[in-house]
Amino acid sequence: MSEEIVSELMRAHIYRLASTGQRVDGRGLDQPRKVSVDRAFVKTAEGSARVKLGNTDVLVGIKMSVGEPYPDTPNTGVLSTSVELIPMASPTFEAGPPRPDAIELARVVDRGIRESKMVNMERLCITPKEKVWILFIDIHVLDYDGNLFDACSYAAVAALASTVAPAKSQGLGDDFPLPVEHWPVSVTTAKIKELLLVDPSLDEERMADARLTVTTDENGDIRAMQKGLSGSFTYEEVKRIIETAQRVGRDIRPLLQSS
Amino acid sequence: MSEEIVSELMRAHIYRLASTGQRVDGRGLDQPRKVSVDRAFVKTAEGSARVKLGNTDVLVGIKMSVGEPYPDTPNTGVLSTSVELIPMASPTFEAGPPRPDAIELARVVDRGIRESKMVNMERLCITPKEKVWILFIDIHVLDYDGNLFDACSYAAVAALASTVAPAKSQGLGDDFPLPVEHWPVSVTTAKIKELLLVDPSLDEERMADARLTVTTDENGDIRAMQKGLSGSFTYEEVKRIIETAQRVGRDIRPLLQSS
Amino acid sequence: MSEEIVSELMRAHIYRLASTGQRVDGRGLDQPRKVSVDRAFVKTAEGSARVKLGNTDVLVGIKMSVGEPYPDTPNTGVLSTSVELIPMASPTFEAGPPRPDAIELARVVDRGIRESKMVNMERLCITPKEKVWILFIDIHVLDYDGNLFDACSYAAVAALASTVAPAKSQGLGDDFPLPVEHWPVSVTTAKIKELLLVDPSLDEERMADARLTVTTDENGDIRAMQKGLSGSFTYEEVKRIIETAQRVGRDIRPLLQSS
Amino acid sequence: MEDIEHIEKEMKLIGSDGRRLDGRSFDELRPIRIEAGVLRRADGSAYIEWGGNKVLAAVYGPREAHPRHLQDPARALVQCRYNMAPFSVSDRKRPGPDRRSVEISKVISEAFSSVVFKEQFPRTSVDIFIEVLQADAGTRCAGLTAASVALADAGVPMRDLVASCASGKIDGVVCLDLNKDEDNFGDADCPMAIVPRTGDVVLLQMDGHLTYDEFQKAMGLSIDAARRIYEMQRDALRRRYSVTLEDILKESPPTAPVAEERPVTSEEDFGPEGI
Amino acid sequence: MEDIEHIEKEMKLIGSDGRRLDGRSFDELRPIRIEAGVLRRADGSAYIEWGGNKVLAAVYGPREAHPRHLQDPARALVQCRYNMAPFSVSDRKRPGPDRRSVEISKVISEAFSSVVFKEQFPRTSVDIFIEVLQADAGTRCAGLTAASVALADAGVPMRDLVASCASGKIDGVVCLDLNKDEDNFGDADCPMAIVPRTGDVVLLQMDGHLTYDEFQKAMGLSIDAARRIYEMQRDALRRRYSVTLEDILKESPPTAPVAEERPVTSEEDFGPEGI
Amino acid sequence: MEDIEHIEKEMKLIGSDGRRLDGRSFDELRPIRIEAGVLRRADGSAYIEWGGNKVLAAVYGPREAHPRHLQDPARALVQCRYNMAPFSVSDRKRPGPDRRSVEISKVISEAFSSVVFKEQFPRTSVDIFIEVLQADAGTRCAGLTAASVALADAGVPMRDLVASCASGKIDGVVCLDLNKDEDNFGDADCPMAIVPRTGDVVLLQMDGHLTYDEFQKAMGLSIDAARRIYEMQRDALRRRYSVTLEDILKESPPTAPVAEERPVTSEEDFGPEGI
Repeated sequence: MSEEIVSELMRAHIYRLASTGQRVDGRGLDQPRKVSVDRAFVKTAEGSARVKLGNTDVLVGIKMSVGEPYPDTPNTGVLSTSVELIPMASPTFEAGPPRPDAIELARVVDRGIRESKMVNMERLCITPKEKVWILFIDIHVLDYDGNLFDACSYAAVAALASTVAPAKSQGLGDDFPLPVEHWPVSVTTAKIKELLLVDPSLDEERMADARLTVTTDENGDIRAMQKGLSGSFTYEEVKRIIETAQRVGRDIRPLLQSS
Repeated sequence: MSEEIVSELMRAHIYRLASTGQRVDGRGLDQPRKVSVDRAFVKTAEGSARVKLGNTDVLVGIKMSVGEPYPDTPNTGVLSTSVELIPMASPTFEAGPPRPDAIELARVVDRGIRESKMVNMERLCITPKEKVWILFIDIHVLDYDGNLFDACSYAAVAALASTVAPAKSQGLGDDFPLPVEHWPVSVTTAKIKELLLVDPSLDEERMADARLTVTTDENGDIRAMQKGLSGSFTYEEVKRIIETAQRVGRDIRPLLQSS
Repeated sequence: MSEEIVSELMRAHIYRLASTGQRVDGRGLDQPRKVSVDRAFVKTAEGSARVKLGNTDVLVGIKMSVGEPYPDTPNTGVLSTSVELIPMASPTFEAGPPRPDAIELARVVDRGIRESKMVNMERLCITPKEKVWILFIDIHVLDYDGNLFDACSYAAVAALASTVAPAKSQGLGDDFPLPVEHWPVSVTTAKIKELLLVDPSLDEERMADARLTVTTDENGDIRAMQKGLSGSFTYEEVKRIIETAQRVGRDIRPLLQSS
Repeated sequence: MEDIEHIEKEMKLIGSDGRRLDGRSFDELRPIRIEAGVLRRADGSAYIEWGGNKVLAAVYGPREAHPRHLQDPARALVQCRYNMAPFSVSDRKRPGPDRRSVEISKVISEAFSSVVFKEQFPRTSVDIFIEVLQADAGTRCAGLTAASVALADAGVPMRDLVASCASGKIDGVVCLDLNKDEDNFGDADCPMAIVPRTGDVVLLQMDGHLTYDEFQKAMGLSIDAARRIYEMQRDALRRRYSVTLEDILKESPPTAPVAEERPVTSEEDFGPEGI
Repeated sequence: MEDIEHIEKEMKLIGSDGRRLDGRSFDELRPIRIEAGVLRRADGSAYIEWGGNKVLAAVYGPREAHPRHLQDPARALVQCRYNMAPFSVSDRKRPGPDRRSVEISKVISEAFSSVVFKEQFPRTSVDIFIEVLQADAGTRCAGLTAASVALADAGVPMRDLVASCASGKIDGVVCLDLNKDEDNFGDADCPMAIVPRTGDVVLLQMDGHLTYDEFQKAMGLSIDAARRIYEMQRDALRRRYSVTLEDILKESPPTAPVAEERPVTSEEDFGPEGI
Repeated sequence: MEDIEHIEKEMKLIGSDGRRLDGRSFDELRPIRIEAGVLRRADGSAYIEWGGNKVLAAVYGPREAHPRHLQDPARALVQCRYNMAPFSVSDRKRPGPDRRSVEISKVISEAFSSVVFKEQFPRTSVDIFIEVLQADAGTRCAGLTAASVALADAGVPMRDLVASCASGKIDGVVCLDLNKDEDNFGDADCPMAIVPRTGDVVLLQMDGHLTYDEFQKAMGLSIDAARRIYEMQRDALRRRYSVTLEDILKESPPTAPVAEERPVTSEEDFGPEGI
C-alpha cells in the first residue's frame, strides 16, 4: 500500500514541472492522454467498448431488456448506469457494495449521457405505460491510472454508439441501432495549488486539491458539471476550465464517433 | 461520549431526590413532562405531528398509498410503522439499519395503535383481496432526551388523527380523514431501585433497572404492554404502574385529540 | 475457542492409529458412522427428517408452494436448497448471511439431488410457463461433529422421500407424495497425509488435507463430485474413493429409503 | 384460505361445555415435555415440546465476548438469539432474523440478565440460542423455559430458573396458554416470565384488549402455571443428572453427565430445594 | 398523474408578465428563514425554511473519529450525512441512503472540508447531519446553508461560513432558485456554494442544457444570492447569541446560549465583521 | 426463447460424421490464446481467450493481509475472487457475488493453496482476481489457467503452474472441453485442475451422469488436455519475458518486463525447463 501514497519528492517534482507547463509523461497542462477505443469487444453484450485513456483501462458493456417504464416517465425507456471498481484494477479498490466514490462516478457518467439526450429515450418506448427498453450501462474498470470520470464516460458513449437493440429476439421487429442524437464529451481538470491540469494521471489526481468535470455537447454547450475534492475554485478558474473542456471535447469527440 | 454516562454523583443525586418524591426538573414521581403537539408540520405528508415531551423532540409523518392487502387479512388496510434513530438526535445513535432498540420501539408503538384499533383498518379496504390503503407511520426522532416510547407514540397518534387520505388523486372519490375510533395513550414508568418514575428523562432512563410501557384506551382498558431492561418488577409494582398509566393517560389524551 | 484446534497430540494419535487401519471411535478407515433417521419430525413441514450421523445432528424440512417457473425451464418445478449453520450447532458458527462454507455445502447437497434426478421435477409443473411447485429444502444443522456434506444430504434425501405435496389446500386435486425416481447417496472421504478416511469425524476433518465427496445413484453411477480443502489427490486416490463411495452408498441407501 | 379463516372467525373458540376446542379448561396447560442435555457441542442444552411447539435451546459460555469492543469489563453479557426454522410455520419463513425475532431476542436476553450472576464473569458473554423447529403459539415462553434449563445444564450460576407462560382472552374469557388458533382469533395475549422463588416479573408483554380486572385474572393464571412449569424444569434437570438416566428423547440421547465438572449452581444461589 | 404532468409540460413556467408561476421575478429568491440552535443534544444546530423546504442541520464534534482506522493523524475528518425523511416527498421514500443521498453527502462534505480548520483537531471528526423534513427542490443548497450555521453554532473554527444557492433555466430563461415544478419541467439546474468572503466556489454541479453564456448568467445570479443568504446566516447567529433571544420557532425554543464556553470562531478567522 | 431451447434439446449435438456442432472431434480443445502481463497496476496479470470465453486474471501480493484478524502467523492466505461482468452472459447478471461465484472462488482458492509456497510469506495474502468478461462455458477452467500465469507473472513462488480443463458427456459420448450449448444440453460436466509435473488433482467437480468407465475416459481426456494447456501457459510466460516482446493483444500492450526484479520462481521450484 505504500506505493499508494505519492511521495513528497514525487509531489514536489510534479508541481515544479507543472509550474513550467510540463508534465511527467511529456504532456502540456491542457492536453489529455492518448485515447484508444476498441468497439464490440464483448459479443455477449448488445454493445461494448474498451477504452484506454493513457494506462487507465475501462470496459463498458451495454445490455438491453424489456421492462416497465417508471410511472412518472411512461413514454421513455429506462437508463441505468453502474460502476464496479473491481479490486483487480487497483490495490485501493475493495470488493463489496459500491462506495461513495463509485456511486458519484456512476452518477456523473450517467448525467452526462442522460442530460445531453445522447440517446433518444422516447424512441425506446414500446407501449406507453407498459413496455419500454431498459438500457443497462455496466462499467468495469480494469486498470486504474487516474481520471476515471473521463475514461468511463468515453467508454460508455462509445459502447452506446455501437449498441444494436435485440428487437428480433423479443418479437419486436428488426434489430436496430440505438437512436444516438448527441455526443457528450466529459473533460476533467484537476487543480494542484494554483495550476490546472487536464486529464490528471493517477499521481496528479492524488495530489490534487480540487477537480472539475465538464461535459459538453457537439455545440459546445454545457450538459453536466461536477466539482469534487475538498479544495475550491475561483470563478475565473471555473470559466477557464469550461473553455478548455469545450476545446478538448472537440478533439476527442471524433474518436468516440468513428467505428 | 463521556457525557453519555451518567456520573455516579448524578445518579446518587437523582436517587436521593427521588426517594423524597422529587425530581431534578421539579416534577413529582408520577408526573410526566410537558407535552406540546404541532400538527401538520409537514405538507408533503398526508398527516404529521411534531411532539415535544420535555426536550425529547419527535416528528411523525404519515404517508398513504394504494396496494395489495396481506393474504390473511384481505379486508383490511395495511399499517407499517418504522422508526429512524437518526444520528442527529443523539451522539449514541448511528446511521445504518435499525438496531434492536429501534425495532422494539417501532413495534411497541405499532402495537399500541394496532391493538387499540385506533384506526378502523377495515374501512381502509378498497376492493377485498385486491386493493387497500397502506398507511406508513414514519417516526423521525430529532432530539433525544429520554422516553422515546411515549414521545413516539404521542406523535404517531396525533399524526394519524390529522391525516387525510388522498383519495381524489387516486381516483377513489373525495379525500377523507382517517376513521379514528379509539385513543390509545402510552405511559412509560421506569424503576430505579425500588422507586417508580413516570416518563423518565434521559438521565433517569439511563440509570433505570427496568421499564414498563402500558398503553390504555379511553375506557382505561389495557391495549398493549412492554417490559424492558434487565431488571424486574414485583406484581404489585406492575399493578401500581397500570393504575398510574390509566390516570396519566386520561390527562394526556385530550392533548392528542384536540387540533 | 481453544477446543476448536485439534491438539498436536490428538493429531499424532489420530494419524498413528489410522496408519494401522484404526480410528478413535473404533471404525475402520472405510467405514461410516452409524446413521439414524427420524422421519416426519416436523408437522408444519410438507416433509422432514432428522438424521444423526454419529453425533452430527441435522434437521431438514421441506416446504412447498406454488409459483412461477424459471423462464428457461418452463416445464419443471423449482428446487431451492439452503443451509443455515446456526450458532447453536458449533462454537465456530456465527449468525448472519451464509458464508462460503455454508454456500458450498448447500450447493453440493443440491447438486446431488438435482443431478441424480431424484425427484422428477417435470411432474411438479402445474401449468407450463405459469405455475409450478416450488420445493424448498431447508437444512438446519443442530449439532456439528464432522462431515456435514453427507449428513445434510442424507437428511435432505430422507425428507424429500417423506414429502407429501399439499395440493388440496391449493385447489389442485389430491395431495400426493413427491415423485421420487432415484436415490442419490453422498459419501465423503478425507485425506490425512497419505491415508483415506471415509465419513470423517470433526477431529479428523479438521486435520484433513483434502476432501472428496462423491454422490452415486442406485446403479453405482456418479451423479456429483466435489473436491475440497487445499490439499490434492492423485488420480489413483480419486478412483479408490469413487469405488468406496459406490460400496458405502449401497449400504446406506436402504436406511434413507425405508420409512 | 381466507374463507377458512373467515369461517373460523365466526366459530366459537369455547364450546357450550366451557371447554376449549382442544378440550382444555380455561386454566389448563397444553402437554409439556422437557429434556435437558440434548446436544453434544453446546455447553448446555434443552429440548421442549409444549403443545405443538418443538423448541431447542443451547447455551455457550461464559466465553470471551467478541467483537472485543462489546466486552463489559464489569460483567458478562447475556445475549439471546431466538430464531424460527423456515419450516416451523405453515408459510415458509425466509431464513434470518425478522423484526419480530429481533424483539423477542431482546426481551428474552433482558429476562435472563436479571437472574444470571453476571458480575462473576467480566468480559465474557453467555450466549443463548433458541431454535423454534415447529411453532404453535407461545414459542417465546417455550423457548425461555427451555433456555432456562439449558443455562442450568451449562452450569451458568443463576439466582433461580426463569419460568414462563402466557395467558390471554378468547371469546371474552380469560384463558391460560393459548394455542395457535386461539392466538390468531382471540382477543388478547399476555406472555410473561417470572423468577419462581421471588415472583419477580422479568418478562411482560401484552397486546389486545384486557380490562384491568381481566389482566389480573390472566396474571393469576400465568403465575400459577409458571410455578407448575418450574417443577417440570427441575424434573428435567433431575432426570438429566440422576443415576438412572432415562433415554426419553430417542433421537437425541443425552450425553454423559457432566455435573461433576460443571456444578449447575450452588445450594446458596438456588434456594433450599436445590435441584 | 401522468396526464397531469403531460399538461404541465405544455404549461408555460413563465407568464406573459415575465413572472414565474409563484409570482417571483427571474432573480428572486423564495422566502428564507433561518434559526440557529434549535436542538438540545447536538453540539450545534440550525433550522431553515426555504420556500417549501424544511431542513434541520446538526453538528457533533470535533469528537473522536470512529472506527479508529478512519482517523487521520494530521487533521479532522469532515463528514456529512444528508438524509431525506420518508415523508418529505410526495411518493414515500424508503428509509436509508439511496445513491442520490450518498452523492449529495459527499459533495457537501467536500464543500465544508475547505473551510473548517481541520488541522487544529487531528484524529477527530466533525459530523454534520442534514435532515430534509419537507422537500421542494434545492434541498442540498438549503441543507448546506443550514449546516453552515450549525457548524458556527457548534463553535467549529472555520475560515468563513459557506452560502449556497442554485440557478437554472426554465422556458429558456435563466432564473434563480428553482422550485419543485421549475426543477422538474425546467431545462437545467446548477447548484453551487461559495465562501462569501473570497468568492471561492466549493460546490458546483450542473445538469441540463446551458450555453456558456447562460452558465455565466446563472453563476452571476447565484453568487449575488449567496451573498444575500450569507447575511441571513449571520443574522440567525446574531439572534441566537443576542441578549434578547427571540423565540421565533415556537416548537423548538433555542436552548440557553453557550457562546461563552464555545466561541463560534475567533475574530481573525471570521473576518472583520465578526458575528 | 423457450421454443428455441426446446428445438435444440431435440437437436443432436454430435453429427453423423462424429463431429460436434462447432466442428471439433471429441478430444479437441477450443482455440486458446494466453497473454501474460496485460495490466499495469496489478503485480501480475494474464488474459485468456478460450473459445468464446474472455477472461482476465490479476494477482496482488504477497501483501499484508487485512483485516488483521484474518492473518495467519504461519503462512500466506491464498484468496481468489471469481467474478462475472454483468454483460458477460446473455441475460444481464446483477453485479456482485452470487452463490455460484462464491463457490467457484472457494474451490479456485483451494486449488492454488496447494502449489503456492505459503510458508515463505506469513501474515500476508496472495489475492487472485478473475474477471469473466465474456462467458461461453468452462469459465472456471479458463480463469484458473489464466490466474496461474498471473501468479507466475507476479513472481509468486509456486511448486508448479496449475492447468485446468473440463470434460463432459454429450449425446452419450464423452467429450473434451464443452462449449455453452454442449454444457446446457449435455449430460454431464466435470471440470478439473492438475499440477502438471506431478499429476496431482487440485480441483475436481462433477455434475450430471457418468458411469465409472465414462468418468475415467473423461479424466483421461482432461489430463491430456491439461498438459497441452500447460505448454501454452509456459509459452505465454516465455513471450512475456522474451527479448522480442510481441504486442499481441493490441488493446492491452504488455508493460515493461519486470523479471529482473521479481523472479517468477527458482529453477528448483519450477522444474528443469525453467521458463
